Amino acid sequence: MEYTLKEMMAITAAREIKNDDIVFCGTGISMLAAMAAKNIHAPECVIFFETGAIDAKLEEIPLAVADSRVMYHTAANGGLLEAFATMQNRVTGAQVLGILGAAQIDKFGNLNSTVIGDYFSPETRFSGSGGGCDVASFVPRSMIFMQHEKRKFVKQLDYLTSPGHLDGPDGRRKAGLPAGGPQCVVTNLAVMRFDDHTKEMYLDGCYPGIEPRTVLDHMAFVVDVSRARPLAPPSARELKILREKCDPQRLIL
Amino acid sequence: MEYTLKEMMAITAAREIKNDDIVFCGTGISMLAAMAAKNIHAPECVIFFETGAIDAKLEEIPLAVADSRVMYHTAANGGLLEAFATMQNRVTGAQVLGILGAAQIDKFGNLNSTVIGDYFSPETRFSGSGGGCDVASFVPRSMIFMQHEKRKFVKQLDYLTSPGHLDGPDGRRKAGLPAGGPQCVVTNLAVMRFDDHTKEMYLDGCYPGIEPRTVLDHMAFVVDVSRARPLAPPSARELKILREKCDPQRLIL
Amino acid sequence: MTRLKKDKVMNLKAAVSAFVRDGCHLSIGGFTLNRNPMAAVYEIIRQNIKKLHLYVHSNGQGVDELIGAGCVARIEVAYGGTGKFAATCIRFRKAVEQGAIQIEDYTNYQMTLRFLAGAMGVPFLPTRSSLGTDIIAKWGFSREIRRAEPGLPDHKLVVMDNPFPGWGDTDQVVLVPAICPDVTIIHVHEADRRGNCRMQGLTFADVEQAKAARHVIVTCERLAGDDELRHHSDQNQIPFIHVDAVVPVPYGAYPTACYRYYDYDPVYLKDYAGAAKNDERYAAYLARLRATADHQALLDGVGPARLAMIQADPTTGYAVDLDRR
Amino acid sequence: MTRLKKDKVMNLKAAVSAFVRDGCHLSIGGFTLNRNPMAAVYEIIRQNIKKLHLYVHSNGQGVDELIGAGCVARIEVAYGGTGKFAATCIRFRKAVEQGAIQIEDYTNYQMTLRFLAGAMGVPFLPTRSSLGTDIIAKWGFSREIRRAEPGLPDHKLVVMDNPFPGWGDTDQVVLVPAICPDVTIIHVHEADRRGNCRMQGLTFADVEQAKAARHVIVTCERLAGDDELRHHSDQNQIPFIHVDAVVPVPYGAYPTACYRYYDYDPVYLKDYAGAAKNDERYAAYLARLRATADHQALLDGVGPARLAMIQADPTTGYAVDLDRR
Repeated sequence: MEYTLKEMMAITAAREIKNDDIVFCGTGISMLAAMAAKNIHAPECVIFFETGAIDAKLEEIPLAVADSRVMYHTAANGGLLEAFATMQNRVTGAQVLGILGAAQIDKFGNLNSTVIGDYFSPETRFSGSGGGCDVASFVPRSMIFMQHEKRKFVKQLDYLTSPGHLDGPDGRRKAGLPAGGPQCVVTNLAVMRFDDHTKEMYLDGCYPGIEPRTVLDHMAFVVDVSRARPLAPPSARELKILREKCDPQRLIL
Repeated sequence: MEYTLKEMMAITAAREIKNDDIVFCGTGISMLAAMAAKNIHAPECVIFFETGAIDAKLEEIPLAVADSRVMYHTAANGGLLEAFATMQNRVTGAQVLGILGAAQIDKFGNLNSTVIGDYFSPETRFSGSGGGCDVASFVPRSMIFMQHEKRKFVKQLDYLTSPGHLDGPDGRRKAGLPAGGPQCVVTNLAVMRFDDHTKEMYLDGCYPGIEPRTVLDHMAFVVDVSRARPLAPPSARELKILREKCDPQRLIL
Repeated sequence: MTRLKKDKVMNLKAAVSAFVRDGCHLSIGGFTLNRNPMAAVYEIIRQNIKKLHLYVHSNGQGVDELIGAGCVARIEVAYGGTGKFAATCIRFRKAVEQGAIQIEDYTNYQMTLRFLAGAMGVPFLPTRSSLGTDIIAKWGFSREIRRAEPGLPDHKLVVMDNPFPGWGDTDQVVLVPAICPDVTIIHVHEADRRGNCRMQGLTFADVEQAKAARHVIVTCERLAGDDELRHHSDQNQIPFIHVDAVVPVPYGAYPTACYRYYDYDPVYLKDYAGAAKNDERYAAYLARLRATADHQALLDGVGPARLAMIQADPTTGYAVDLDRR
Repeated sequence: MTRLKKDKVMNLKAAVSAFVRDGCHLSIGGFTLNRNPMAAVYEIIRQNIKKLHLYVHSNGQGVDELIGAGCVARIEVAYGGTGKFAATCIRFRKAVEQGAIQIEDYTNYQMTLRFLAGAMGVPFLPTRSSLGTDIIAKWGFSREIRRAEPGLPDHKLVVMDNPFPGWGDTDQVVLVPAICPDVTIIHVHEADRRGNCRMQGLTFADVEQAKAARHVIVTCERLAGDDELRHHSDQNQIPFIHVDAVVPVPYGAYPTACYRYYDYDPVYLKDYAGAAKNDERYAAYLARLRATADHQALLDGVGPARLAMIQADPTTGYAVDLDRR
């Protein structure tokens, strides 16, 4: 069955989401991945937004985390304080899977969403952390969406906005952060994970038709590709649900 | 016109309340004083409770600050966090007049509502601070209700629950507390105030028929009585409003 | 994890025995004579759970009954009183004077901030309350006890210079340590099977107490339909992700009040205060209480006339002209 | 004091000119494309108020327009974006890249905590967010600027060892300094003359932003009757004691959304993003905006058909099937 790259990304990410996850979502494809998981295999998982909306009935795709569409038929409508406290909280936070994106990523999964160039006279200014750094700081597991490009998978971030594993296996502990950190990076080519011991990124799986060499060609640093396996394409059922239930207006797909 | 001592106390205290005061209230006579002020001369003043109720329509006297009667027809129903933040807040806190009571008071207006005797094996245990210490810490002005007895006006508190002027003019600043402190003590005999310079208690006014000597006889420490003036009894209008509008069931009076 | 499951309804006996163990760190919601989770308190007494470490701010009636029944070893508390019915809670007072329980004193705001810190997942929060007082100077739990017990922070309170000099016009602050109870029990107006909660009137510190805890038991006046609370969900204060057990118990706060449902029962509270003053009468009270099979049996003993008397007026939310002398 | 007075209704022109001065420290409510106080933002632009020091978390559209119109000298911010319409706000981005404004970066939670600290009257609050990152390492406002200005705290953030060793499973925390804006402007659904406010749907950080400020202007969709909000007052998030001015402005959040009243206007937001990319077109946009007498005139220009298109569906609270491509 035919599918687009965006559909492959959304389904690949959705497969990471489990029935007992509380999923912290941003806009765009991350929201779509969470909606897909909920409709496909994880009916009890909960989607929640930093704006304070928990478990909305998402009948239409929200175009921002403050979209009124996240406020309808929720478990509760709070505010930012409640949302972030839920993640910093030891009990509820332990269940949260954060989904993040960024302009740059390094081999330890640290993210830059602030500037390209010098912070004090930037070449390019981005939106800034928003809740990204908060989520990356608090939750035990996160999933990162990236476009696989050399200028995005960099040796040295221009600005470290959101903490991944920082400088390696002991980085988060030394900095005073809770244990955990990013568990995978879902790109337009592949899925990367982090080695249990070194906390360095490695290639875990390639999309159908993508070779490990192609992945490496799109990165400014080298990663271990020895563990790479081919990833399954979206099934007909997955695609049907994604297209018909999650984004029938095709606002994101 | 005939009146009881409780009525005299309630009216005397009510006269301290101004139209632009936000009045922090406990139960009992303090609530009655605030209700009287609101009905007699300060219609815009606001009564609020540590439980989070602001400006309730008090159609019946509440018997506790958590009584459902404080929840009716309020400006907002919050919780303890909001109530105490309102007092610690620089802008709203500046407008708050706190009304407090205690088991013991010293010459600087510090209060004990915790124990008589040693803290670690008390002769008598009281309820404890509740919100008393919070209010006394935060707000610039407070009014204290006391029974005038030797064992209550003491040289040395058994336990300092709520800060008055601490050890004198510079006490609050040294401890890190906001400026202010108690402005008066309303008793069953008199009204005491605190000297601008020494922050020590002095006798400001006696109830009709009470001599300064009588007041001194009811205290374990000596205060300046040179400034004492006779206090006016409740007027007919004050009494009528107090009896008919504030406590028609005579639950407190 | 079970916190996302769709049906958490349990009966009270099962919920209490599943989560409330001897020696556990417990907090209960409500304030003095309002919305204490009394049905759960009575069930704890029936199950004779012992050595509780109790965290409360001003939860008068519930605290006094738990202490009176001998369930409590330690208490961290701001206020032990039940308004006009007991300016100081009577069994609480006796227990402290007799050294039967250990006590640590905080203020109401400090206890609330401590629950909030737990809910927020931070080790402490700052305030200016209690600077210069014995709340800071005197520790009910000694340094030795605190060091020996991993369940207690090393300090009661910490006074600190403002690290942002002059900012907020403040030179010093008091840091209050977080509380994360093993279990919090609150009584709410409505809850659904999954655990979404809606309270009416003041929420006191119930939300913070619940969110701070490892486990949360919610008793509710009424079990709402699965979709019901999703409408106007702005009015839900606690989403289901914080809740372990939902227990429908009509009159679950009785003899304390539940705004818009019923008032406190002045007769019960006065009789209780009377019994509490006398050890023999109190033993009889406890024996009668323990003889009830459950909360419904207790209510049956009270009788429909008394319950009718405290029905809330639909406009004001309390029992208008109730005889409260 | 005027905050207890019973009638605080003013018109928008008067409220803005009374409280928002050149160089003042301002915060605005809302989030990206929802419930920004746009009528007030446009009035600030019409009055050509300059050199604002802006405190926001993620208030996309309002921030971009204030910056685009040259009203802002400095901004403390977590996120400058408007969802799908501008992943990074366009005039914000240009201004930062050109050094036209000074910027200090925080996170969304940190900004929210900073407002909460102001609302609570404490100089700081703790969190674990941003440990090990450049949010802590890099200061947009230098030590020199901070020391020279009494309106800024001496530190951007302070990292501190946990004074309760091991408590809360935490070794270190970040302290974020309080914000007390001179003025906060929020847009709410209903307010009464005295200033009681009721919002529907998410409240974002509006409550904390309002309570932290010295002065608060509330614009509202609808002026409620004097007694109306006193019923079910559980639903009022801000009591009148925090409010200085109440300004009824229907569509006061337009072109951003107001849950249950109207949706965001995708046409306006797309046109805006188009204009913002081009200096000449943006100058024309601003000239047209400044030529409007008030918000009603701006709405008249938009026309009733577009407003009809974004009317909220009474069940869902947004415009179902709105063309948002």
